Amino acid sequence: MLAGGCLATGVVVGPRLARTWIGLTVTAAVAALGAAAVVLAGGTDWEWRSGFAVAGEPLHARLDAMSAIFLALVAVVGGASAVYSRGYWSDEGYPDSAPRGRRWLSAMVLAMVWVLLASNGLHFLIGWELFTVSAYFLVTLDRGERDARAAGWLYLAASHLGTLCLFAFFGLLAARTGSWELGPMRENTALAPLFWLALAGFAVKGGVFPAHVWLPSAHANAPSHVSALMSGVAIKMGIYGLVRFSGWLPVPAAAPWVVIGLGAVSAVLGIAFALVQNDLKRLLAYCSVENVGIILVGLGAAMLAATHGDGPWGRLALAGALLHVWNHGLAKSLLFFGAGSVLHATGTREITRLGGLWRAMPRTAGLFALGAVAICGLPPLNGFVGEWLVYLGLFDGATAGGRPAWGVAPAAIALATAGALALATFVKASAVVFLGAPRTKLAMDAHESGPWLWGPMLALAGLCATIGLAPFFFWPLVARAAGAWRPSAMAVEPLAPVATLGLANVVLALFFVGAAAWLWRRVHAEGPRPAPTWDCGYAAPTPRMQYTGGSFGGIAATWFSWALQIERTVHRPRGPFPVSASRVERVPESVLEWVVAPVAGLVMRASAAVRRLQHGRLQFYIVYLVAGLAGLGLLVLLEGNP
Amino acid sequence: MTNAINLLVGLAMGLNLIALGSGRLPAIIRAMAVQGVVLGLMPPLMETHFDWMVTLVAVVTVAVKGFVIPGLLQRALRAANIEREVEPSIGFVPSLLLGAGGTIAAMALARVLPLLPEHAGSLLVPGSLASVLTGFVLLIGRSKAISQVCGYLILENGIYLFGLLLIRATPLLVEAGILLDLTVGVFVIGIIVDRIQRAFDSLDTRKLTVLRE
Amino acid sequence: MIPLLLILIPLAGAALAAVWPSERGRPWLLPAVGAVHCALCLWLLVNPPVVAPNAWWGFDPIARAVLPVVSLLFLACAAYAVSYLRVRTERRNRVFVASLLALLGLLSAGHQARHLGLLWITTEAVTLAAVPLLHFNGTSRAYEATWKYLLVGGTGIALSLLGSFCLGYASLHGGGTGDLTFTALMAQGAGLSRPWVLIAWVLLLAGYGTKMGLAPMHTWKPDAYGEAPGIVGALLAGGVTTVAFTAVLRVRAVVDAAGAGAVTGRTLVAIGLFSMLVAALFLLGTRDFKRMLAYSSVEHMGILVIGAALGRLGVWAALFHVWGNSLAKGALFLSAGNIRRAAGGRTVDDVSGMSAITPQSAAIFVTGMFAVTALPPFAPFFSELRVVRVALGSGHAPAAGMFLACLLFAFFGLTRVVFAIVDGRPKPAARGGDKRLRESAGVVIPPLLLLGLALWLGLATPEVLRDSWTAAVDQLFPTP
Amino acid sequence: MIAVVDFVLRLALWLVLAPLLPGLITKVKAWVAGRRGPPVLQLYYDLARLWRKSVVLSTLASPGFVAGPAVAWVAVLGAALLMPLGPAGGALSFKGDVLLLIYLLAVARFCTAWAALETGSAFEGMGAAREVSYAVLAEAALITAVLSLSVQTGSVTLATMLVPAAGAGAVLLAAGLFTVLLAENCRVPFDDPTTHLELTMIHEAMVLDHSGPPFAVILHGASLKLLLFALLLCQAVLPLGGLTPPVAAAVLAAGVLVVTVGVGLVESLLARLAFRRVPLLLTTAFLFCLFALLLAWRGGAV
Repeated sequence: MLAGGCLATGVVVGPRLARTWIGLTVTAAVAALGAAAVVLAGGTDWEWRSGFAVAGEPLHARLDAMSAIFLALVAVVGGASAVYSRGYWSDEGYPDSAPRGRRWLSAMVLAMVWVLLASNGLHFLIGWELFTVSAYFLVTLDRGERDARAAGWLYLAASHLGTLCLFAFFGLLAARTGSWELGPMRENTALAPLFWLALAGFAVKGGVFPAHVWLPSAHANAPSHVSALMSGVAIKMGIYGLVRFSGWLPVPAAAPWVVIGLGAVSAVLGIAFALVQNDLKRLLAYCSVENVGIILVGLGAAMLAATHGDGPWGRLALAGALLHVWNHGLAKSLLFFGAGSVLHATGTREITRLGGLWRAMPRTAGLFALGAVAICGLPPLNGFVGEWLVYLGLFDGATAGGRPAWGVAPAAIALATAGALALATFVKASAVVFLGAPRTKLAMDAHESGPWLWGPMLALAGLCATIGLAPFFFWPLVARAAGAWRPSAMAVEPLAPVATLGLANVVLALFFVGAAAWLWRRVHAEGPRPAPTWDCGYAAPTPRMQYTGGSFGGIAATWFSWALQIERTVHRPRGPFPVSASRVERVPESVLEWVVAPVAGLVMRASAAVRRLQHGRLQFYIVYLVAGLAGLGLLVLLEGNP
Repeated sequence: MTNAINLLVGLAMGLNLIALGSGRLPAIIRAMAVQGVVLGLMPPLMETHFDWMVTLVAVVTVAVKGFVIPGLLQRALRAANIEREVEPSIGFVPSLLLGAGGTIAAMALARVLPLLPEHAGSLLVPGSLASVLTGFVLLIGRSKAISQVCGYLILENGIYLFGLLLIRATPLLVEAGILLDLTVGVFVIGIIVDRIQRAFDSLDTRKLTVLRE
Repeated sequence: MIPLLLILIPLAGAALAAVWPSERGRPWLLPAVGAVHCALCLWLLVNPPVVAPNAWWGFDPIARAVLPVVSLLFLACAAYAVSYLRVRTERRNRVFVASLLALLGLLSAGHQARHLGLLWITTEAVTLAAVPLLHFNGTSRAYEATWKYLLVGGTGIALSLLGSFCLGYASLHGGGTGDLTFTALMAQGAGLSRPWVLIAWVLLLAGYGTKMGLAPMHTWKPDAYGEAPGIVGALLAGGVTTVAFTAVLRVRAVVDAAGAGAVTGRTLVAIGLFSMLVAALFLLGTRDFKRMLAYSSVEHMGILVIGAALGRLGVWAALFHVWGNSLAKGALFLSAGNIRRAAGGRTVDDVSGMSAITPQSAAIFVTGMFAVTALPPFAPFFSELRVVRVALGSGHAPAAGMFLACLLFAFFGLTRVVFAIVDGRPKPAARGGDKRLRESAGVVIPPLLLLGLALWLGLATPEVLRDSWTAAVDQLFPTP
Repeated sequence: MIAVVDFVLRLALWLVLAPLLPGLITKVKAWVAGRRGPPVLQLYYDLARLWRKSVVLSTLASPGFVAGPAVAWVAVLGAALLMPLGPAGGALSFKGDVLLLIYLLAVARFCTAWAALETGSAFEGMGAAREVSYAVLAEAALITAVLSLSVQTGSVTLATMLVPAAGAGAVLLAAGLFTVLLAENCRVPFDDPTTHLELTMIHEAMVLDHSGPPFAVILHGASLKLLLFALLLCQAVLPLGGLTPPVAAAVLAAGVLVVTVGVGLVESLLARLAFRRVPLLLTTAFLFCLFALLLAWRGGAV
């Protein structure tokens, strides 16, 4: 309640009183976090009914372990990006849009909290729409920017498609059950087909692969604190919807297979697209598609298990997926903050124009690297714990045998491939941006960002490390949430020796640091001799000779060329003394450009054809009238005489 | 009594054909005016005993439909000094054929329609249908505003004819209101035609295609 | 007595306006009469009068369910008109004000007419009363629009007259007295001769559909809405169409009573979906933001008709939607008027960045756009959701699917145009500097109030309104 | 107490024995080529010498340039300690440790690639790019192999899952894992550790700029990794279950020796593949493991 209050006032006072607003938002975040923690730790759901009716439906809020997981994430990232925005989108820098930004940020967080709490279909939809629209206004905060507007519109359009699916979903649900109340209704098997509508609606929001078309441009063109919020939290709302309704409704037999398949495809193709991006934020956005895929794999495994004898391994995978929701949310927000600082310092998002930033902005570089390690799922950080749990679930599923094995084993292999690709992607992202020599003047003039920027990053990094090193604190929480998905006798907790893993992680971390320090001391014992990079004999290597991100991802890109459809325009050097040569690569938004655009073209052609009928000739208008009359007459004639 | 009515209706149908066939605007206007007068005469004839209300309605109808509107249109015509309907989108011969065919079809349709015995013999239904059709043909097939107005009037005359079936059933007040509305409506149209003539100084509606899509 | 006052006071006001001497004073008649009318309406809404079953006039449940919103809309437009006419001093406003008041009176009459003939008379009168409003701007475009409005609308209304006669003849032929009061016709019920009833249904639907602006009889709408002042557009979209819609509802009740319910349902769904489809396709490509509103109105007429086709619950939702749509559309038209005046252009090609020039109006425009595209918690969201829910519940799944698809396309079109106009860099053509055109409280508050009403209606629909809609449904479906 | 001793012993074993393998391989190659070749302990000498040397640091390098190799080395060592030594089992054994092992190798890869990119040298970038790219296929193959093992043993714990399948499964797995071993350890035919034409190298190209102690750490880490894979391969295909500890240990040692010699033979008999053929070979390895998995299913739980 307190959180809601603070956020609501934040919407009101946000525009004017920046400091108060941050205070309020952080308070709200802490309050929400507290509520979530209480529910997760205590294990008793928090339920609140009020006689007060909104839109004819009495308010009914429910916070169970499942929604608490997401609520905690909303709280943390919401608070962090609020603080970050203070430095990143300051009133000095953006006098007109900063106040608007504060208002919409509060509104968006508030709406997301509302969605998580609502246990009434009507209220869920209300919150959902408000959250979508406020996100739109956040993306297009910089109204002058054409790209941002285009991206925002694409986002809005795609989301509306999803929303209409949810219209149908909730409409059918209400029509079949006779009330808007939500809750477990697994026994009512007539509702099973509805899951497809929910899947369509929530997949668009979650950025699952074929439906991800809006995601890259929106996340790339939004202000970075918004990107963090959207990529870290907003797409998780789609996940929330899927998890929630796959748990509450009966699912059709084919659904688990579809979900796990979608997950695998998103994981591999998403990261493949990320690998070849040259726009840092776009790369991060595509990486979100991958992580959504990982989460969906976990969910799909859980659904498979639930429909095939309810083996405990499903819960294990689901718990892993839920933990990954947290991990990805934290790490991805951290990375987007880092990208924001880079953008703030250099004014460009193009990887090929950056380089050597670690000198100018060591803090950002370090935190970004940490985020990269976390998002690659490498021990000893949090990303690994989540993926490890998902893997355990999948392996147990495979060893359990039966038909589910045919779903989970390929998924595990897909995850491994995606993991390796992610590693390549983030080596490229962090190394090309922060290491080596500055490639352009922009990168040379970079400067470290202020505490408002690196403060939140530090906090998020701390959380990443905490989850990684002390997973046994968080394991019971996610395990409880996984239990709240569909009540079952099996307890998940004993299935995974998380404590041991945590111990291993701690030891590893200690040894990593120790060894690094030791070697460092050894190297600096007698002063190392500085020298230019020995570039196989080149006297003076220039920054342009460095390996570019494009060529770094080149090898793996060729394996996915069928999906990436990279367009190259090569201008080869000619003659003994070539004057100029160039090689431009463009990575198209395959799905958008090869699938969506043609369909849209068809529709627009139809529209043009119809609009030509309104040509201004009155005579024909009367012809239309007569035609309408005739048509109605015909209809009645056909219907009328039985 | 019915014969008299039928005679008048037949006359009205003939006038339809004239309006369809003639290319000269004054002729169309005249045909429309005469038809208005003819229709105006009908209600009193149908009433068995004298009713001042009906007479009043008839007088008003005759006055407006027979003289005021035609006069207005004539004025617009003079102002625009056009005589003929040039290049109609449906030629005169085709429209004439359409009208004739429509009349025959109306006759046939009137046989099919379930009518009360006392109306079975009367030409009212076919007449009204034929006039409605004529009205549509003029509205669609002519390009001069004036001839379209005439078409609209003939359309309404047709409906008026049908209304006569109910003259005993529906209270006179309603009839009067309807008539009033029609006349006012046509009057307004006349005014707008006049304004258009001033704004575009032409009555060729093919010029009125600025607003599209 | 009061119901008649609803009609007479505005007409008296019109007469007064016609003779009122001062150009500056005359506009104040509008809010005055509007306020009185509104007060009366709301009073009647709260404690409805008893209507004699065979009365020709009367504030019966249907009127009670719809008329108040028209009155509210008129009040807002009237308040807006005062400031608006002060800006447009170059035009004489005698005829304008008089016709506006006459329009209000005739609208009240149309909603209260319980006699087919009277209903037709008032509808035709409304059509005629709107003519001087349409060409208020006096441009050649305005005259062209008026001309098309008159001929298309007139032809349609003529058809509905023919339809009324056919219904009367159906009664005669069925052995009735040919009494055209709806109660009598419904009482005769199955006694009506079926073929004539069906003919009448086709003609009446086509006729009143033309007034509503259902495709393909909608062709007059974009021209009229595009050329008329914002007030007129708002009243046409929120008031005149409503009369036609109630007419369709009343007629449908008769035809259902005659035992042709299935036919009416099918035809209504068909024409409704067709209208939505056509409107959506037009919206996808439209560039003129006032004509855009017209097509959006066509779309919403389609929604109303589909709701009306879906039985008791559907009609209930449709009545709800009448309220939501009228209010939101009103706000849209009024704010669009402000933007249009300040921008000096009408298409996305020569208008942009209006959020810089007319911030409030732009904000209202965007919000209103979201409201009509069913963004919660505005009223249209709930009504449309109800329509979807009813359609899905009553086994019209394909229709519901197409309904949603049309909503999607319409949303694409609307957002594209609206954001193109609001965002971006202002065009030099924009006359933001002109003091006369700068937005004053008088032209901002009314649309804001309308939006507020739409919001309030969505968040907490007052009990009395729900009752009134239920009563209207009971009147339309006497045997549940 | 016992635990500590055990831990220290293992550590010593790994640290000491690992550098033996590269020496053996070079010896085998020399023998095949009919030369005497460098002594088996050459790598030990190299490591000692490198450790004493001072360091040349690129002006562009950040602290990560030194930290990278250290972390990578620790990661590989950690993975090695997870690997059970026949009957002795692993230092730390828990459900899912195999995944930790795989991901520790990934950590090592991350750090080596990172350190390689520190200096902004084109060649090291090239090497890093190849390393991380080919690792994609190698990792897929590895996880499939592990999957097949755990399917047939019904366990996700290294200590219990390293029980070979009978017959074809084991052969397929051996083929697959051996190929992965070659790829992961940058041996011919994927990479040539001896050549000095940078364009043709993966691992060597990545470490061009390293010198002194960090380079020593890198080399030692590489040898650890080789030993690790050799052990994995052996225990995945050699049935040690029934044997008494000493015999098992002996068999295991023999197996590792055989693998090493095999690598040496391959290196001397095969030529390096053109880089665009590498994916093909790795895919074949992946398919081997996949078939092993299918066999495990057919014979196993289903």
